[in-house]
Amino acid sequence: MDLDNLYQDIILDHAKRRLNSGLREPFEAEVHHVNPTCGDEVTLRLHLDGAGDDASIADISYDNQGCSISSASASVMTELLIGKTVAEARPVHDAFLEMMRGKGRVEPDEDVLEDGIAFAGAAKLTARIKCALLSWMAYQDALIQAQEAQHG
Amino acid sequence: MDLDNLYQDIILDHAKRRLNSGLREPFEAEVHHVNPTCGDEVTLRLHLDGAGDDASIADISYDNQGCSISSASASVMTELLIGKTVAEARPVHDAFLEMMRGKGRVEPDEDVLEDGIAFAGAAKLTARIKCALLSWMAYQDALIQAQEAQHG
Amino acid sequence: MDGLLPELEVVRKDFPILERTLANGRALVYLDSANTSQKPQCVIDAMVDHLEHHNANIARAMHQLGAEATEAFEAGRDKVAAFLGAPSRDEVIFTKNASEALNLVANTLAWKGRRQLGEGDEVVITEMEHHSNIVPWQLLTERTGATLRWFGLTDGGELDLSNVDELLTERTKVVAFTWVSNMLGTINPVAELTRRAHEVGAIVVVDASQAAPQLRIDLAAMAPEERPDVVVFTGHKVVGPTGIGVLWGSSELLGELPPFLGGGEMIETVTMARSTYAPIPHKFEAGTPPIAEAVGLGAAVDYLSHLGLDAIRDHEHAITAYALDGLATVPGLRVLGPLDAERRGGAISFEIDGVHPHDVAQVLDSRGVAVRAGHHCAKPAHARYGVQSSTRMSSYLYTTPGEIDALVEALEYTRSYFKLG
Amino acid sequence: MDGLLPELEVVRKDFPILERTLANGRALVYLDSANTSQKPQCVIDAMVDHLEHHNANIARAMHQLGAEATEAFEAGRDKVAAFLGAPSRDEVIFTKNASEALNLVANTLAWKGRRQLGEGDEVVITEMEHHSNIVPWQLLTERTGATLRWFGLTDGGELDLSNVDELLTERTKVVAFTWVSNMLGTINPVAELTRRAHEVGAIVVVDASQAAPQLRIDLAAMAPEERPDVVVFTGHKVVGPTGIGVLWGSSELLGELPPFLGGGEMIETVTMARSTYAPIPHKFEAGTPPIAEAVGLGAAVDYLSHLGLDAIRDHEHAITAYALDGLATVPGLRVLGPLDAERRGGAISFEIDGVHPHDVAQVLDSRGVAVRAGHHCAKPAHARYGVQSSTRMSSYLYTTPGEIDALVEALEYTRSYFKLG
Ligand SMILES: Cc1ncc(COP(=O)(O)O)c(C=O)c1O
Ligand SMILES: Cc1ncc(COP(=O)(O)O)c(C=O)c1O
Repeated sequence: MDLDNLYQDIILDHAKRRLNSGLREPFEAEVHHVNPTCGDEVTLRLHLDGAGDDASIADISYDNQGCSISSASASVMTELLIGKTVAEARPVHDAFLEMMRGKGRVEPDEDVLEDGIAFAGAAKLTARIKCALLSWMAYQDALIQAQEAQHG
Repeated sequence: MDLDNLYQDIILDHAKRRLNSGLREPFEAEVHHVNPTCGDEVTLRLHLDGAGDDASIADISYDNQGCSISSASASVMTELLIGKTVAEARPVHDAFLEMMRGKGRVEPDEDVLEDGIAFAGAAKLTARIKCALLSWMAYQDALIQAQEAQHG
Repeated sequence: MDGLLPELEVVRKDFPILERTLANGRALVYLDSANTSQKPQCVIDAMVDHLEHHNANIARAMHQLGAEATEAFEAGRDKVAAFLGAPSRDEVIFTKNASEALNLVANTLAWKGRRQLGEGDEVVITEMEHHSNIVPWQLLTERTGATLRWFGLTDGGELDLSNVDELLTERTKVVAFTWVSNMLGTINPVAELTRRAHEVGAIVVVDASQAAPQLRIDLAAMAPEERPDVVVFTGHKVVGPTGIGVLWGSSELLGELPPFLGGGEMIETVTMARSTYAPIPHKFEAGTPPIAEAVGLGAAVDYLSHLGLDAIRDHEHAITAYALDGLATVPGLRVLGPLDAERRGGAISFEIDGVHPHDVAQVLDSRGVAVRAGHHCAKPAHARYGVQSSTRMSSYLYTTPGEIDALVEALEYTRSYFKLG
Repeated sequence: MDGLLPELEVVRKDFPILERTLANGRALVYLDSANTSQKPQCVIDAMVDHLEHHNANIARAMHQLGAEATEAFEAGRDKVAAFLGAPSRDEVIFTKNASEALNLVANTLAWKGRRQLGEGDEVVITEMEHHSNIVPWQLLTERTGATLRWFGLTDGGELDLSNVDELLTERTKVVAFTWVSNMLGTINPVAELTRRAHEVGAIVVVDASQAAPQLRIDLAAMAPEERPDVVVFTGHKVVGPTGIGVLWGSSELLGELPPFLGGGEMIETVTMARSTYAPIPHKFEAGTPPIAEAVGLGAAVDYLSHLGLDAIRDHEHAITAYALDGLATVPGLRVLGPLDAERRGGAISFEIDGVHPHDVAQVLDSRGVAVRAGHHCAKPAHARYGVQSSTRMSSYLYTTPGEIDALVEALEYTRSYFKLG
């Protein structure tokens, strides 16, 4: 594959800027995810405002060690999701997963994914899919834990 | 290989007659050997007269379940070894093992092995070598045990 | 003859070894498929193509060859999952053979975890098991202080279920049995036995080594209470390569079992002091897996699906019925196991009065007919019927009625060679 | 360049995959041989010939194909025994990979027997082990109450033996370490460490997965006190197939260990209540072994012996020295491990300031250069040097200086692609 198709400017830019990185308070859930293949890691905190589907994602903060794809993906994700309600975030999350697991055959919807469509190139590379998904899986896990904590 | 080369008359004859079969008293050692591949078994008793290399092999009695090769081999062995001293039996035993493990490439010495040379055909068949060796290995084991018992 | 695979002669052309001639120019009559099956060209070619063009280690390799190898390996898993109708492809674990798959379960049940066995617990097996489904449970029960019990067999070669209520109790933690016997040919009532075992809370481990080659398995279609928790089979009996076996296990059970082998690929993270483990299937696949073998096995199950498991079953059934008829004409021959082709698989073990199985097999071999002689790794089942060993013919999808005729004729020759009757 | 294999271009022709072109018409530059080696045509052909003409199950089959398959499989064992200079061919056990071989030892040490571990006992490993030589010992010590200890590493990438007297005591029951590190390339002092461990009565387990491909091993020639008790390696790294590994163990130790996997072929006799076990090697080879794989592995070690292990070592050495020189020219590149080619194997891990190893590997791949990025199943060694992951190039007997040039050039390109310096 063409390198520039993978390392699109959006990705290189996000990888450098790492929007919303650093761990912040307050948070309801903190999770730690590892990519077993390469050892890349992310610690992610989620702060919700409210409960249930209407809760708003007040903050997602993170600290990661990873390649440009995984760093950029965390950056893009936080930019996309912070400020949305849990319900509003869901279709974005689903669309990202669908694109990444589609082996390059899923045409991403820019209206939903915005900068996230830059990862369409990574979706074609088996070995990089996990990089791009790492922080998204961490968010999903954190969401479940935060909501469980609220119910408990 | 030619069947008649394997199933020589000597073998079919010994397999039918099973010389010296049946378990007898007295004995100094009794061993039980199994061919793990097919489940064939032999129980063998050894009775020595005297001690050390000069001891004479007064009796070898056995009870076996096995194919014609393994039955004939027990019969031939007992016929060859009974009455010899332990020292006299050794070269016969060695020659038989050498022939069987020689993959058909060892020319057996009829003066030493007598009827035992009939197993030269079986030595060419990987799967039948263990059949022919079963009672000979049992004798060897019994000899060690009998001599240990004498020393103890 | 009804029921044979359509175009059998064309199918046989897929198997290069069937053209072999043996000593004295004899054609090969291969009737030892329950021992191992022959391989079609497409399986061999898939492995060669992998080794010549795509070989790399998997998962961890980031380069193009690595991606190709990983995709080929995981496609093997997808194909096996489809072959079994597995509820989830992640429930398919590659082992080295069926024996390792059974040991994986038995070994991990000894270690700390929700399912750990101990004194007072019972494991129930049957008298018709292959040694690979006996010895692991002996080791487990000896090592944990649990007790091993077993179903006996009827004179007709079936499981004796008359004492099922006495055998399956709240102490029963595992029930392990074969779907199809490799010695008697018996097909066991998997659904019924699984339901009974589940009623007492036991996990059910089914050895499908002889079933997978010839019965259609559809796990997802089974009622959950009748679906075993573990089903294993082995690559080399389903026209696949050696060096690979399959353990399917429910996510629930596999999630509860502690790790078996530790090492590369089964971890999440490792420090010197402690490690955490990857989710299934990787948790149970330590080290470099059988990559080329998974490619070959994928091609193998595709080949079987392409012929159709129902068509294969019909073929086996027709050949088995024909063989039972043929064997019945040989004087002094006694079949061990069910005599009704409907109720059995394609392995037929028998005795002939006055000739030891080794000698039978030897004479058959001189005529090019390859069968197995011995205890077929089922000593207890032989002991049950008072025999030390037997001769076994076993057919497969490439077997012809003419090969059965050759067997029967060679058996007659055996009798005359040893001057019987 | 001195030391290269004579006729390198002819040798390369033996490996069909080296003619592969990748995306964008790039030639393959395969520098991931420590991960898995490529296969020469003779290995592939040996397996194909076996599958097309001699396939049968072994040991138990009495027919001609069975005899051929058994002889071919056991010839594989003879060849491996010769390759290792094993004192006895029966001491060679076939496993599925190196990981299983290590687990075999660790798992059986947990069970009743003369060697069983318990509280107060210690197992000593090192910080440079592959996960496959760490996790099995963690599982063993966790499960038996024994304690896991380890040698640290020096800043230069070698074993820190300064506290050897403190680490190896009469409590030490097992010392397990790698001969050659797959991450740092370090060659460890096997003879010395083995002698020290034997002095305190410990058994010594050596992971030769990276040594077997490139160092001549002659077990029989070692002084008994310096000869490890167990040496393992894996087929796919010595130009052999996947699905097979080797455990060599002294008869004495193997005789003392209880069985690992139970099942067909490892038994002497089986009743429902109990079983007795076959002598080695069969005791540790339950079920149908990797038959075609043993044939392939036999052809592989013959191929290596034919080229000559000393010649291969010289080649690796020359290429490694050339690579270390080349890498030193890349700004911001830091090699992890010894910098002296004499004292290391052919795997070279490195970091480049400002680019993550994944991104390095990706850009290299776009130029056809296949390397590995990640922790290479050696997380603790990475942690020791304060890095999360690294990029690793690894050469083998077919590697050319031109391929090293291609690597260095591609690294320069990587730096420019990511706009460094
Ligand atoms: C040093 C070392 N030990 C053990 C292994 C494990 O080998 P395998 O994955 O074939 O079990 C490897 C290779 O991955 C290795 O490099
Ligand atoms: C019923 C049954 N179970 C288990 C096995 C063991 O399979 P493998 O030897 O491939 O482990 C076999 C075949 O030998 C079998 O027939």
